[in-house]
Amino acid sequence: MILVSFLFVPILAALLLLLIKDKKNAQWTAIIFSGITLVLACQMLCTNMVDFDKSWLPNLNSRFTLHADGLSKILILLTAISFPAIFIATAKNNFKQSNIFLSLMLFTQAGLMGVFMAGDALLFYFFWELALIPVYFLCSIWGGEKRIAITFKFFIYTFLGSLLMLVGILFLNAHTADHSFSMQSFLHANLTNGQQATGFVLFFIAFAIKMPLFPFHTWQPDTYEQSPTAVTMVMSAVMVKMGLYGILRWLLPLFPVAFMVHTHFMVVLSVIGILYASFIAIRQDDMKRFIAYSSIAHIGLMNAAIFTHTQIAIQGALIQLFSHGLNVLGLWIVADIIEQQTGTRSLQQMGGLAKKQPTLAILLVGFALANIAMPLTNAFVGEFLMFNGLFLLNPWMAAFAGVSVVLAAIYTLNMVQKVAYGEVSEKINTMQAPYKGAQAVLIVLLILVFATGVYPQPLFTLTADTLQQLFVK
Amino acid sequence: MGIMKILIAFILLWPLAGFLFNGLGRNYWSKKVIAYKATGYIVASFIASIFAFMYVQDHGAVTVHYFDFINAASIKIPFDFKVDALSALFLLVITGVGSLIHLYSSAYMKEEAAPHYARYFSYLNLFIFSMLVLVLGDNYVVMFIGWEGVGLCSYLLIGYWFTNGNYNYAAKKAFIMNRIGDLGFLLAIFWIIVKLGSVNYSEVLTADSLAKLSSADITGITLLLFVGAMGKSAQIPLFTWLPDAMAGPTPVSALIHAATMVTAGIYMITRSNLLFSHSELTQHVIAIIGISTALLAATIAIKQNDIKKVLAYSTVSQLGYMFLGLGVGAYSGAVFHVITHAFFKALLFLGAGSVIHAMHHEQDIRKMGGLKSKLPITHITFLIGCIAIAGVPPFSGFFSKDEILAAAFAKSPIYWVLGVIGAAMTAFYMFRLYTTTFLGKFRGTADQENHLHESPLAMTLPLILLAIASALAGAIGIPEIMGGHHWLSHQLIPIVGEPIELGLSHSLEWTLIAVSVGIALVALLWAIAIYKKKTDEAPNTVVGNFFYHKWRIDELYNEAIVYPLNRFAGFLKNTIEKHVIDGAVNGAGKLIQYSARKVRLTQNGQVGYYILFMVTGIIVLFLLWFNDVPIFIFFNKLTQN
Amino acid sequence: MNAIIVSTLLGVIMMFCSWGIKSNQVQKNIALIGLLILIVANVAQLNGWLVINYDTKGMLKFNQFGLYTNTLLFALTFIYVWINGEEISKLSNTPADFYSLFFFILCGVSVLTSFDNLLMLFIGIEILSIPLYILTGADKKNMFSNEAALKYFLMGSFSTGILLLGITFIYGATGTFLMADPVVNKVTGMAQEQVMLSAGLILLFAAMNFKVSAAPFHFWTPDVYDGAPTVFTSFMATIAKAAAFVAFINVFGSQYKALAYSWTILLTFVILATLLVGNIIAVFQRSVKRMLAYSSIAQAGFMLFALYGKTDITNEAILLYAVVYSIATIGIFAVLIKMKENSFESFNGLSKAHPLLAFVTTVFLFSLAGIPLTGGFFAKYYMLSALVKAGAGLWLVMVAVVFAAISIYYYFKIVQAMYFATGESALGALPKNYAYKLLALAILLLVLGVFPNLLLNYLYF
Amino acid sequence: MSIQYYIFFCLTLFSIGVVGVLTRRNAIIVFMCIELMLNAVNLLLVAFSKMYNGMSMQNGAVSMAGIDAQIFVFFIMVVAAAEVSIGLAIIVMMYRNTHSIDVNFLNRLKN
Amino acid sequence: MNLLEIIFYALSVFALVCAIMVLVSKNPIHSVLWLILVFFAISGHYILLNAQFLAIVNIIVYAGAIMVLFLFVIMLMNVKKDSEPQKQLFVKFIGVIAGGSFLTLLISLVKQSIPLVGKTVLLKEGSIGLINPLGKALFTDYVVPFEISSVLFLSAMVGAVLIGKK
Repeated sequence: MILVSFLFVPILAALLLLLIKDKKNAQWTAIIFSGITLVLACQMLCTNMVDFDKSWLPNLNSRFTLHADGLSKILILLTAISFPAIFIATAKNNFKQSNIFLSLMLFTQAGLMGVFMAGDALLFYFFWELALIPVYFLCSIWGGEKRIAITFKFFIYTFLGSLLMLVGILFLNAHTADHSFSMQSFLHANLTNGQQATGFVLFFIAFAIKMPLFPFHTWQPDTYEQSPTAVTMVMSAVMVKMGLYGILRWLLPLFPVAFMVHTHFMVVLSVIGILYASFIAIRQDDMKRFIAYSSIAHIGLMNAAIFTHTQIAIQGALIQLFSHGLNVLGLWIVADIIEQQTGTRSLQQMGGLAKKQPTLAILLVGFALANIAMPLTNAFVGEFLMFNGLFLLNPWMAAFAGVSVVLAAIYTLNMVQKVAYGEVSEKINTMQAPYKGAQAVLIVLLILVFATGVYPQPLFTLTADTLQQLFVK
Repeated sequence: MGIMKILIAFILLWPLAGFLFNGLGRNYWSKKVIAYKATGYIVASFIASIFAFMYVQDHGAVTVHYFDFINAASIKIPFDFKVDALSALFLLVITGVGSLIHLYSSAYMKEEAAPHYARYFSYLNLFIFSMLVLVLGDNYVVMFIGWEGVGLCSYLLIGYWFTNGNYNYAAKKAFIMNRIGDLGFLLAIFWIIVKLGSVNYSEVLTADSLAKLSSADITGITLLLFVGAMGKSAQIPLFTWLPDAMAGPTPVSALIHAATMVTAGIYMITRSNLLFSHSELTQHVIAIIGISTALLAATIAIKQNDIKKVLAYSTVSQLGYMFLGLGVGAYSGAVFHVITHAFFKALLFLGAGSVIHAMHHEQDIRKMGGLKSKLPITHITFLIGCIAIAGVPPFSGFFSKDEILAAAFAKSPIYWVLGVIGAAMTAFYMFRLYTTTFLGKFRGTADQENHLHESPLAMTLPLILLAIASALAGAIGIPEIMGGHHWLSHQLIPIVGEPIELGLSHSLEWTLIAVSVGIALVALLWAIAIYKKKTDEAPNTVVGNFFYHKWRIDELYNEAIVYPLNRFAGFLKNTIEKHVIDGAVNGAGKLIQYSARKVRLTQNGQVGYYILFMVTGIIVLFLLWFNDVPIFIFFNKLTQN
Repeated sequence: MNAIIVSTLLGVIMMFCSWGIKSNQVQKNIALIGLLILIVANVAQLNGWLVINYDTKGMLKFNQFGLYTNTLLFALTFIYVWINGEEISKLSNTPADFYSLFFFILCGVSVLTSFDNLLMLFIGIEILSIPLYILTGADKKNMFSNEAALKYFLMGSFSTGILLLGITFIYGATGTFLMADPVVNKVTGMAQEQVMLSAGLILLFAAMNFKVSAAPFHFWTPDVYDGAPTVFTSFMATIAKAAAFVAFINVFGSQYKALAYSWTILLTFVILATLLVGNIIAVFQRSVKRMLAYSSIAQAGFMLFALYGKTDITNEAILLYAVVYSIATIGIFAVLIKMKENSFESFNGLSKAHPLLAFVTTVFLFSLAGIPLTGGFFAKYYMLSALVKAGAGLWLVMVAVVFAAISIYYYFKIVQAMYFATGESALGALPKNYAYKLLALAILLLVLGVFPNLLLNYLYF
Repeated sequence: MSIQYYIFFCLTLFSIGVVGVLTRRNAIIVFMCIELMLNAVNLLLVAFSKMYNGMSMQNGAVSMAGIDAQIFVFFIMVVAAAEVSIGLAIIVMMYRNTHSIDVNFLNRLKN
Repeated sequence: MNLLEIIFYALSVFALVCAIMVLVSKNPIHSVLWLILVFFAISGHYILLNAQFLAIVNIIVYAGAIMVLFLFVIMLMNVKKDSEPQKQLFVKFIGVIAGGSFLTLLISLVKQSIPLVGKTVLLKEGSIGLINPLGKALFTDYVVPFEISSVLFLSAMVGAVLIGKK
């Protein structure tokens, strides 16, 4: 039942928000309801009975099944943390019709929650799209100058991917014994190797576009650049995890043979993607695009780790899903504060933040350290395990991917240098102290970053059951 | 056990507490409070370290377990700390020298505003914490945590004056070069995990695990570890960051870039000596790179005019020596040199700091001169440091350097010859520095001359203490032929084993000592003779120019690595990303638009054509239905799967 | 049977209404009541009650599917008239004539859903077509309407010729027009023995493709939909088309096996051509009305999947698709009618001028594009599922979804205009409650988007 | 008389109709050509009817086989008549507006 | 070759020639007249097939009513022979090619059809084409379509009124 509330509470709030015209009230409503979700998510961590099953489409043999294991829980937690954080941090941003904005955001949250819980393929597809559509409107209405064309490209691109996944679901459905969509019967579908390969490709494209994996990534920097930052935060902190979640939840268990066949190819592709994105990040001048490419590199590493199919690497990826979300969220909030106050995203025009707003600069450096996976930040734990798994698969692969560790240092420190250090630039000079709420959120996030970096054991415990399921067979 | 758990926690947490208090309270506390706190915490840590050292003397090595850092998916990495003879020694050096430098800094940094003053000390405290984690860790991952931590602190401190773009650049360069090394270290850790399933010293550094590793494994692991050490300890080819790191405040250079952090590589290799001893190849590589670095840096140091640059290259050179020692198997000699070097190099840097302080941030030695009388304490202590580093007996540098040279000779006389040349150059450039700075006439501006003053007690006291240490530290390692019993190497037996029998006769050893000391003395006197009268102007010989420009290695790196990579990144960004990948996506859209424009022409508005198309359509349907039409076979194949 | 009789009677009544009753509103209400009666009559037959129990001698056969389809199509007509009544009145002084034509068309629909003889197919198609020719040309002063009517008429007659030639060939091969007596069984054996029958079926196939506007027989569609008065375009694109599809399935659902293997190839060719032409040309359009015409071709391509092979979900698929597509199309045309012009620009800024209307339009477009949470998703889903279950190659399904993705492009151009573009919308005056009527339709689509079972369960009661 | 000759003849007639539709621009003549096509079909149907009638007569008794095709022809004529009335009405209407009955004149609706 | 066959060929050739003349006549009125001749030829065929009812209906309905309607319309519009602009030669050529290939295709199919080999058409005999059996069939078995086709007429009537009135 608690799982249903993750859908129910955001949707209720979203509908309620349509009626609340006043900006302040709307914001409070959004914050309170997303706060309730967060509380529920914390409660969920302590409970074990977390399945929900109801009849939905008897003609199609599709059921309304929700299920949460460690993998789901950790992502639900991430989603639950992200939304209140985003609402608080961006509360001072000016949006026309902010109630509609928040309402759409909450719909997105419901969709994301659904994706992470769905135990039925058709339901999964439903939520997958539910998470996408509000984002389309959010970006197109409240985004930057070129928002319409860019968002449209993003929408069609991802929609095409998910349609192919739908074909894959149909294909699997046709091969199950009882023609149902449940995870269980999908798992028991007897597929030949060729069929596995077909299904694998169909699912994978959807996930790869969502992640996004090189070379399917070109929608991402543009979209991140053009979207309102609150939406970008959702996209890069939570939405990109949908792809990785999909791989762990569906691709890996359903097509084990095809998965193993593609291991090396995918790892090589991911590693190329990591290096490629890192190199481009070095040359980015736009703060948002910078974070986008850095994110592509990190996601690529997670993908590579998952495809090594080693326990160590997948364990690393499991907790990195969470860690990366927090880190990138922090970076976005800092970027947003700077952009809102100075009106620029160009790194060239920044500088001297450390002098003008030292607290913000410290926070920025904190998240930048997490971005380059300094030890004792949460990212180190995940990346350490992932690289270790890569090394287990192939030492050379780990070495090549490891170059990204150096490249990450280069591009992140470049960014930090341009933003925080040097003489105070004209733009930065206009900056006021950041809004207290945003600052508080950043501090909480930073504490989380270091807390889970020093003592990540709870995250391991949380995801242990998923890991076991993946490797028990 | 129980008491050690608390003690080690004390050692570690005091600096961390200092970091947090100073960092968070930087806007609230006065400079005095900040300085007292920061220094006090390190002194407290030093005292605790002394207790720990004594405990180890009595009870041997101790390992304490706090909690598991990573315990998942078949690997287990605990937060374990270990105090044994090696780490205890390092503890003392770090906290001891660290305390002095904190004290020194409290005066040196006085001009800074309170928040920045606090920031400085919090960084410094964090550095001590990281360094302690590095040496105390009982496994490679914890060492790596400290390893990266000190890199970070180094970055922060080099870029302490963050409004200066060049300083930031230097800081970034330091961090990135360290990262390259760290990558090697990381890969080595993975290799160890993959082969041995553990990273704990107690399980990796045993005879059992050696049996599990093939010789290729050992060579690979040790080479990768050495790559890590290269980055941290500024060896060829990753040494260029260290001279640039002089952008930081001088006490930082003394603490981090001379006494402690840069010796982490030596610590790590000494710690893993069991593995290194089993790879002949690695040992040779280390020795060759070590001696090359020593000579290269020495040649550069001869031509530098910036007081800190000279000391920096000298540090690189001395680190090279230490690696030579490691390469030839003289682990205890290397550690010995680390300790003595920590004292005299810290002393030299602090002395330089004192000079700079007096000279109002003038660092060019050509504009100094004749400071002997104006800065008496600084002068004396600096001279002691110079003598110590030049290897003149009975100062500490002589003993440690000699031990390395003896071992080098035993391995190969060529190493020894090169080592002696290096030692001579060291003596030469150090006394060039000393002479130009302190002797002769004052060459600075009148304004500077009027303000020349001896530094306050907080700065001179550390100088004096370090000078005493530099002079006397040799006592812990007096070799047996001189009647000592080499306390240090006995201390280190649990770590590096019994000292290797060099197999050199006493007379030969004495000869070697005599030759090396003799050459060093000649070089020393020669330097004084030359530079007493004149200063080095811009070099005019080709070789001199070459040395003056640091072998143009920075330029080489820029041309060969940085620019091409930058160009490559630009190529990826502007060409591949924009035109190839995004071009393909947009091209698909354009293709649809284009075909829309073409296909719509079939709809030309004339009934006759429409019906014509329909008739054609029917004919096509019939043709498709005929079995022998090729298109049929095509569709046939498509639909079959 | 009930439906045929009642609809004819109602048609005649409406004919005379135009003399007796002058008020447009009353005429519309009579038509609505008539439609309710028609629905009731039809449901009565579903429950086994007949006005006249007459042996049709193998001409008509009433089954669950056909009758249920009737009910749905009548209901759609009801919705159509309910929403568009005012607009119909604008086209003539005597709108009752149009209503009577609608009833005659519904008679044709009833025939097409239940024919069991090729003669009835022919008559049914003609009853459906002839009123449509007239409706197309209803705007007499409008040159476009004239042109559309003439084009439709000439091409329709030509296709009738093809249809008849096909039927003749089938008769020549089998000696019967009966459907109940499967013609397939009469001719067995070698492929060469089936030549005559196959030729007939191919010709019949071509003619039916014409009626459902599948490529390469689609050419009339854009011009006619564009030229006809918008209200009638809405009717043609929905109810008439759905009926034609049901007829198509009735013919080929059971007979296609004579073509055996090559059937799939012909169908694949037509589907691919239809999807290509519909989707690709729609991308180019500047006029919403014309875009919708092409989109209707594209949707026909999807509906053709139902013909791929008769499986248990084919019926569900075609019904759901027809209903959902029709609702969405009626809705979007109803919005379009109220625009002063047909261009995409006229939708600019509609979200500000009339948020509710913009919202319902979005729902209709989403449904047409097949986006989840709207009925259109399940419609497309069922079709793809039918295709997979019929054993079609997965590549065809993939091509279909690629085209579905392309269709997003042109549908979303309207969404973009409404929500993101700035400018004044060219929205004309709206009658009272108009937007709420459309909202009801939108809610219907949303409900079907989550619980398509509500519609489909009745197929099996 | 072999059925094939009838088929050939009727198909030829039908095709002449098709060619007429394709080549003429006068709407009325196009329409007439469509009528020609229908007539060809009619004749073919009657021929088939007589073929089946003949086939069943061979087996003996007087048979009504094939009568359905003749009925069909009857219906075709009926429908054709209805169609002609509508068609001519449309053509006249169009002529009233444009004073032309050229089908190619009508190409405002395109693309 | 017996008489019936000679009549068949004669009528066929006559019909084809007239049909072609429909196409090639420049003057629409001439086309109508040629078409009437085609209908007569076809009626001749019906008589040959002993389908008397259809033959008469064909003459009355087609040649009589429908064609007269055509004539009226043409005269009403006063369409002169040069009022129809000629299509380009190329278009004509394409049209002929398309029609020709359509014909060739169907004929080749018919030739392949094995069941048709040896089947003959009953000429001059058989009673099914007479009014009596046809009438019986029409009002017994075919009464449903007969009634339903009335709807067609009703709609055509309404339509003609709708379109025809000003």
